[in-house]
Amino acid sequence: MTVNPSGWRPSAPANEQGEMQTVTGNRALMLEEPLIFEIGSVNQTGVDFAELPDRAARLGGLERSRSIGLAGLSEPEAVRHYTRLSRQNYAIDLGLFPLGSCTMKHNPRLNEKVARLPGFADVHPLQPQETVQGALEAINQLALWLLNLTGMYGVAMSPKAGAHGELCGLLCIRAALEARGDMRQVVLVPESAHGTNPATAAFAGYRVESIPANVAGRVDLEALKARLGPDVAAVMITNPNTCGLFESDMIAISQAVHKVGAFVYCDGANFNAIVGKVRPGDLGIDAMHINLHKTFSTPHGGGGPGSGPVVLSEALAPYGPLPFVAKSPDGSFKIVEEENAGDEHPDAFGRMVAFHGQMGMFTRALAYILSHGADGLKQVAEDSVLNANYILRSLEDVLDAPFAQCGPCMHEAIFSDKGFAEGLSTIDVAKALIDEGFHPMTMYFPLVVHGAMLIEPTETESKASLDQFIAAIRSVAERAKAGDQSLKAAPVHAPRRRLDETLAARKPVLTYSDPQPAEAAE
Amino acid sequence: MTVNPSGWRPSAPANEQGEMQTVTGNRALMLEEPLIFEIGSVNQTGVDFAELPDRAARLGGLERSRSIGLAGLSEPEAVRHYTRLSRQNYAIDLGLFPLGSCTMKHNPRLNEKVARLPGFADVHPLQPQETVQGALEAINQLALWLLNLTGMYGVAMSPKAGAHGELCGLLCIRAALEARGDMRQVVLVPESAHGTNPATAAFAGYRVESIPANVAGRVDLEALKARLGPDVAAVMITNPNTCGLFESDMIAISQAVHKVGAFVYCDGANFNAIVGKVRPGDLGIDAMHINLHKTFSTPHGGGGPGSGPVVLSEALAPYGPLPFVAKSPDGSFKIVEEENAGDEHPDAFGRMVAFHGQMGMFTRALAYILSHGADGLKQVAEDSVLNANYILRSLEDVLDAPFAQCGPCMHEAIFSDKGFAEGLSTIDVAKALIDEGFHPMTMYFPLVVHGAMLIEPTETESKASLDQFIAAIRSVAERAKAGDQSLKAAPVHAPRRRLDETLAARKPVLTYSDPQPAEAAE
Amino acid sequence: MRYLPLSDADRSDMLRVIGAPSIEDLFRDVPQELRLKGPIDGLPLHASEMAVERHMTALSRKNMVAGDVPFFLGCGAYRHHIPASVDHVIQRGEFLTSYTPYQPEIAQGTLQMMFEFQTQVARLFGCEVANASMYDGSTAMWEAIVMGHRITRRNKTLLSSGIHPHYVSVAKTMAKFTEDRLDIGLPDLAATTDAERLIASIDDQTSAVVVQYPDVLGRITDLTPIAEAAHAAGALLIAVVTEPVALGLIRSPGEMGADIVVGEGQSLGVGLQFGGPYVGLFACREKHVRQMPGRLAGETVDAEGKRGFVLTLSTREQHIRREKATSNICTSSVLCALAFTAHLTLLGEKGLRQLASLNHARACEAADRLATIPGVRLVNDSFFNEFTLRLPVEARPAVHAMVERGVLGGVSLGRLYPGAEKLQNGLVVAVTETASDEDIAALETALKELCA
Amino acid sequence: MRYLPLSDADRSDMLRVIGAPSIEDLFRDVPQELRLKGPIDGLPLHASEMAVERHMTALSRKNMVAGDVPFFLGCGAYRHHIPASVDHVIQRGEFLTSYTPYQPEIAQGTLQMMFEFQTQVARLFGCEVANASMYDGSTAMWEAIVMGHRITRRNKTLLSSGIHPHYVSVAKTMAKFTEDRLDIGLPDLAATTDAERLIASIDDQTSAVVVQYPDVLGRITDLTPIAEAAHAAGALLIAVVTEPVALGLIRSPGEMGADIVVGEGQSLGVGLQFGGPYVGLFACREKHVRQMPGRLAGETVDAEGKRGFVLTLSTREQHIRREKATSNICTSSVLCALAFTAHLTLLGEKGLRQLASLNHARACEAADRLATIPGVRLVNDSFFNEFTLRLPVEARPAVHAMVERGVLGGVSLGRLYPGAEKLQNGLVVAVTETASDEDIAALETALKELCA
Ligand SMILES: Cc1ncc(COP(=O)(O)O)c(C=O)c1O
Ligand SMILES: Cc1ncc(COP(=O)(O)O)c(C=O)c1O
Repeated sequence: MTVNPSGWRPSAPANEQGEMQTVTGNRALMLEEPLIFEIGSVNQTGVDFAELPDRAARLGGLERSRSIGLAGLSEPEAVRHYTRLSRQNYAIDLGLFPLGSCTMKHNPRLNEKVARLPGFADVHPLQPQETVQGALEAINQLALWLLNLTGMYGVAMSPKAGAHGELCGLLCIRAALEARGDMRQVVLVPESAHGTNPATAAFAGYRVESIPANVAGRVDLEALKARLGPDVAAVMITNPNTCGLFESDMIAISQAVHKVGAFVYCDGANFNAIVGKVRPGDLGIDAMHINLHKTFSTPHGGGGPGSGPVVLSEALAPYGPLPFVAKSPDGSFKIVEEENAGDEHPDAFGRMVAFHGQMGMFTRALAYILSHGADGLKQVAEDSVLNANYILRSLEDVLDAPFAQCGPCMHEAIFSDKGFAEGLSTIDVAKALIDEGFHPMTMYFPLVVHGAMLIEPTETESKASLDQFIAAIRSVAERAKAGDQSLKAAPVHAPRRRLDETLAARKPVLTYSDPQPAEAAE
Repeated sequence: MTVNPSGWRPSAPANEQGEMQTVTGNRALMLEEPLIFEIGSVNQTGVDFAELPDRAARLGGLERSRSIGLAGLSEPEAVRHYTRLSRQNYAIDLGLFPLGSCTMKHNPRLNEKVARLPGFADVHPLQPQETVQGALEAINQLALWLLNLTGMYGVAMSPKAGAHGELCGLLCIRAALEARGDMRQVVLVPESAHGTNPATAAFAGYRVESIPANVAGRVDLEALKARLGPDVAAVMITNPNTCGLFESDMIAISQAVHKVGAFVYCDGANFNAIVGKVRPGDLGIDAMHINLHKTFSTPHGGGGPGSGPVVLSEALAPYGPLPFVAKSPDGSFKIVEEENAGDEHPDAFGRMVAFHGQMGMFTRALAYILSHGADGLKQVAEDSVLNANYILRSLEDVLDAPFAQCGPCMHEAIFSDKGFAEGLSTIDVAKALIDEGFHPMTMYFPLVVHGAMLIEPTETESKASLDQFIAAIRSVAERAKAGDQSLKAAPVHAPRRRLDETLAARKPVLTYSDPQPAEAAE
Repeated sequence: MRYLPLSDADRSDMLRVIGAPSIEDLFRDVPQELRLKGPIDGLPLHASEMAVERHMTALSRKNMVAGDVPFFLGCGAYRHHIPASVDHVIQRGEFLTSYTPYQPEIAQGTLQMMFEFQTQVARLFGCEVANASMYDGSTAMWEAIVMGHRITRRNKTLLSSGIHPHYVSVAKTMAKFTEDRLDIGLPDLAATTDAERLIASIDDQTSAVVVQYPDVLGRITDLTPIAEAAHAAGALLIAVVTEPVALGLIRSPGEMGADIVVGEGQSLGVGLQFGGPYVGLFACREKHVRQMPGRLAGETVDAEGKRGFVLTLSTREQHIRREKATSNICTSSVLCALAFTAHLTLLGEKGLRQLASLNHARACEAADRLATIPGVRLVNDSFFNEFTLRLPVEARPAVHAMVERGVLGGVSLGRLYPGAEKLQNGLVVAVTETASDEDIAALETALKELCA
Repeated sequence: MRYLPLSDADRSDMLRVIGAPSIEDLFRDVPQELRLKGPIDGLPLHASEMAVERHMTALSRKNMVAGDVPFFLGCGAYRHHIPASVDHVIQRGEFLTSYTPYQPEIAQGTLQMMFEFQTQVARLFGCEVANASMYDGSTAMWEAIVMGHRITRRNKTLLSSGIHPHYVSVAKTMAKFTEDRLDIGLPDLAATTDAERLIASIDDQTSAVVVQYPDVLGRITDLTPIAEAAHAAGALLIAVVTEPVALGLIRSPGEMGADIVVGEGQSLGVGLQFGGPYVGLFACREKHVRQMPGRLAGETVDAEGKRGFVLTLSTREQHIRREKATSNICTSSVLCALAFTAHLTLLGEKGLRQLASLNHARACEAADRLATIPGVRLVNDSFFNEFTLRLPVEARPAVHAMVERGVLGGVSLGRLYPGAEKLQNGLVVAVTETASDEDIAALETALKELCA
């Protein structure tokens, strides 16, 4: 008999809190669930197949001999397994998910439905182009709308996520520079940048140097100017930046960068705040990725899939990668890829991915844009900024808000842990919020604010929801300031208490090991 | 500001248990949710409409003037509202649901998918018949298979649930009797029968008399025979009966009933136990409803929709209701209803429902039958009986099993509260099971067993799942026998503690009342 | 078998615990000679999911899909756009695979939703209370009639000729057995309904007058005079609503004095589904609630004083009262009620009004255009989203001829009232927000050709 | 706007709390002259759900649906039947709308699922560890190559000519910038692969040899000799699997000595989706885990000692290590990994073997029948569910001509290798369990006509 080490115990120990324990380890609707390897078996299956006629295999003599060790479950067990697991997750569908920088907004169910239309979901990427005109038209329409929204010149649709888009942008820049024989080696990245920015620059073969922020939480223009020179290939700006502030010197920054022959890459993760309000193309930006899974609400799915189209300035567009969709004079759509790039797009830097990018995300984003329209997208930006400022102003008396004096924030509000009592930190506030029924905010990012708490409510939260969140965070913040050490025990109501991350990293257990025969016999 | 009286309180009282309270009333993933009337408003909407051209209304002068009072929610709020509510429910997808008589088995997701195919879901019931041949063929195919599985002569597909099927069966009987000028007035129903049996008999205009059970939990054949006479229209038997036992005298019962010119109605709610093992038609039954939402696994959905086709013997089939589907000589399918019944089915007792019955359940049941096939359905019966006997034998030493000595049970096992300590009853065991992560068994039904606990595991439970359930129930039963009064506090981990049903019935609050202006202003 | 978790090894282990030699032995109470030896005849063997899906898809493709063609059918089932989130909600396993909420501690989701549904239905119908759903509109109407008998202790019921003929047929069927007296007639192809006849027929034997609103031909009549006449004679007014969306625009039956209002909830959230499952709506006055059929969710508190909901007033119901219950209904249509309430919550009052206005506007547009076809006459003076045309030809063959032109052009009265000579040229046309301008034009063209 | 909960009244209340005169004022940091005054040009205004659904449906209907026709495309994307419960699981809001599980106390669902996925991938590939997903197979291959560089501190990589040309193209693109040296060739239309050439080319500069298994023409080669040769030279063997279902029947690359095994997981659970989103699989030896890219879930305990899972070894990742990270990947493809793991859990080892056998049997059947067409030659000696035919005519026009006959008959090598003369007559045909006998017959007929 396989026993779930995580839950089911045949006796009922009382826990520290003296809470009523159960023999199953379950707490009513909060159910413990073992691993598939503990409940399934290699002989169990949840899929039926028709009987097979016997015939000789032509497998080059490489038939498998050993068992793989893949546990199967019948369908009832499988549905229950994943349903139970799902119930151990927080999600937007459950409540406010104020993860700054991540833009966790409502995911319309219509978009899930359209992405599953057989005409999109059941189409092969290598089907002859005359059989996929609707798919190509959809990509083309989304591409054009992204261009309109950003005021840019070209767009590469294939990148698979934001970081992949960053890579695409930097490779365009590199290709443009190389085309003029200019082998620059440095990319400047603000201290406050998201980790993907420096990582991408390194991945693209650049040396990364940091540029400091000023007291107003923006890029220090003078410091930047001082560092700019002929070795700098690009500056990676995030705008609105990761402190939730608009880079008010953006035009000056772009001009300075262009002046030294470098390019401005903009991390567009925060496009949500300004979509429909201002066009990045008007800010002097040369390349910017758009996280369709943020601004255009394709679901995060626990960590992807995302989609990171990159809009490009006129200077960079010729270098954009293959493949892309183009409209032919006869109104039909075609794929420009290796074979016809020579005529149509000779300077492409290459290909980033097999096939055409995240079609399933394109259809969702397209439905999202159609649903909102130009007026709705503008409202998205306005409401997201309004919600963030409401939070900023409703909390600035209980939490330190380092940039609150500099004016309004954009779509997210940032606070520090200043004023918390000895021994208590941002993480304790965050974990206490879990008990209150909220996902914590982004913690300890960006690095430029001590014990940062970055709160992005998004525009899809109601005022009632914000008010409840504010009440909860005020209560927890007061406790943190008063030195209530019980915060360190939080969360107490979640499926798990705080987890030992050190143990996990010190002795990594990354896959399940079958019990040794001796154990199994117990 | 509207405050949720059920949950969110701006202060955090400690509860009796001294459990850590939150300001929101939430407990991490267990979230409190107000009523739509408390969070929504008549001006909020989650649906967009195109602008309307102005035009004069032709509403007969009956335009609405007053507000209706329907609160609306935006889509994000609505999705969250229902998601949160759903999380306060137990369900088969979460775990074992051992409700005896209710047959809570796994609901295959394939069946949900096929029921939603546009060719079934988006078809109007009054479409010309040449445009709904697939729908008619599906109904016909299901009807034929139900006939094969039951060995009966005809089937009425339109009844909307089990109780409606009972009504259909009794009306057939009544029509058959009236056709021979025989106005009998009594229907005999065993004590152990489900409440719908007597209620239906009364609804159909009959006087109900009860027949007793014998010590082996079956109908007392001699008592039945003694009561039978020319005033008896029908006997309603449940087989397997509500004690989970096969009526071993079934043939004798049928013969006795037929001998006095009465009919045998069989409540087929428990068909799950014998499907593919024995055909009700071979047991002398004249009419039997089949709960597609039990044996054929269409989902219960929190209390329907169900579907209750009724199979009929040769004697009753001519009286079955309209409409039904028939196959024409040319292979096409047609609806027999009022207009053509004269030729095809002149003795129909009438119509039970608008349109054709529960199409959405037919498609699911058809997919279920196709998936299992003749071999799988037999296995269904066998595994359901095996699982029930496993439970019976694994618990009979800790719980009183009144009929355990008489041999195996069928698909459900029954226990009594005999041996529980003073002050503790079946309900306390049931509520403690909630804390253990299980739905309680059927309680206090059937009435013939004191403090009855009727456990139907169904065939879609794994042995591991049964073992965990057995361990939990053993632990709880031991506590009940030992007089552990803390059981009376159970459940403690569920979204709610025990609810005051007396209060609810004494001062019924059946709809939400908007707060009076004075309250609202608070 | 993908749905059956037991392995053969499990089965032997379990038999050992049970102490039975074989599974067959567990069936020993079933007469040996009747037990089937192998898989039952006449059914295929088990099939893979792929095979089943293909079979069902092939069947489904033999039907003409409403959404694929210009579509104008109504008469008790209406095609509206259902927001995608509604289907998402009803597919939550915790709703889909749960049982009737007899264990309220772990069924608050269903119970609260029922309570919200009851409140919405009561408000929409202009009544004080509503139950948590019936099977459908037609059975709800019959239950209302017998509830009327219980209240008035009379058993004669007057049915308006504007009631959907299937509903009438159900009532007639049941009345045969319960010996209720029903008074029924055929509708006329005219703008005026039989309100006056009904009022004139009320007497001191009358338990209730039953009127559909809007009626099966789409006509809208003021119920106030009927209610007054009924009440004056100690009778009840029962109103039947088959298109609840109409109530976004027109007065509710409750406001006009109806004592019991029943209806079909299909048009919100549920979809066409070839006729079922649908959801019956049932509302009445608070003073009559103990005579009401069906489940009721009520508010209460738990042991800690927190608000919660339970099934209540169960002493009306079969599982408590058995043969003395107000109805035999048990399983009703809760998941469809969830779809209904979720759709209505998404709409809210604002959305419902907009939806209703849009329907009315589309219907007015279509009526005006179709009425210009030579020989075609609009029967209705008043209508919501459905009206009746008198064609210059028999409507039933015209409907079939329209199918050949790829148009589902309405319901012929010949289909609904076979044999009723005077109605054979009647065509009932429903026009909802889903009908585009092109759809209306296609109908116009088809009808023009057929009436030429 | 249905997705925006704030009312105008809310907006004014909130502005009052904020102390700002208008929403516009909150945008004061954005240069005034660049702020758009009204709704942006070039986009329509907001639309109802019904309108959007219609627009998208109309677009989707312009595509030929794989499931509607005889379908034989593969080459890196395979059409398998996906159990309905897989889609149900990935639509659970708690999976669909959750974020990367940085807060493990309320993300155990995703974390445990990742841990199970990692275990399945590792076992399937015959490796010790696997990560929690990459974007797709093509990017995973490049990440494996650069991981190889980090491990071996060499930067020359030999690519087999049997690798999917898109994958090669991605590697070539990236190598231009990283100055990695890649050695690449074109495949031959022959039964034997370039294994010998690869072995001969390994030298002490070689970081890794990369081989696809089965390869793009469907051929299956024993990797053992390549692994041995690579290891002897201090190089790694990287295997690429684009059809993981094959591993239900053939030996895993890990068993044959591959050090890193990457793959495309699309064929389990994910579906075709016109190329994305898919899910990259990535497995390797435990000793190399700290060089691995991507997220990893690991086991640990909570404060009460209960088992739980967390994201671990994050010091490899960009959010901790920034420019020193092993990769820049952040968002990967977790929901697709969920679909993959759910499908594989439903299959289990037994089901996977059966599925693989069925695929192989279907492919053998098709290969035998197609090879009898005059002029058509089967290139492969060995294959799993995909093989290459040499046609007597150019394959690319033949594919288009088959479309006119309603058959999606395979991928022409002309499409994949434009300009490569020697490959123009090659047609790659994939045959999965979804291909019926009638489908195969339709392909046979079409090809016969075109080759006549
Ligand atoms: C500011 C910022 N930049 C870049 C990224 C990376 O985007 P992705 O996760 O889609 O690769 C993120 C995502 O978290 C981000 O917040
Ligand atoms: C034995 C028995 N008979 C009849 C019924 C009534 O069936 P339904 O609820 O479908 O009306 C039930 C359902 O609970 C039952 O268990």
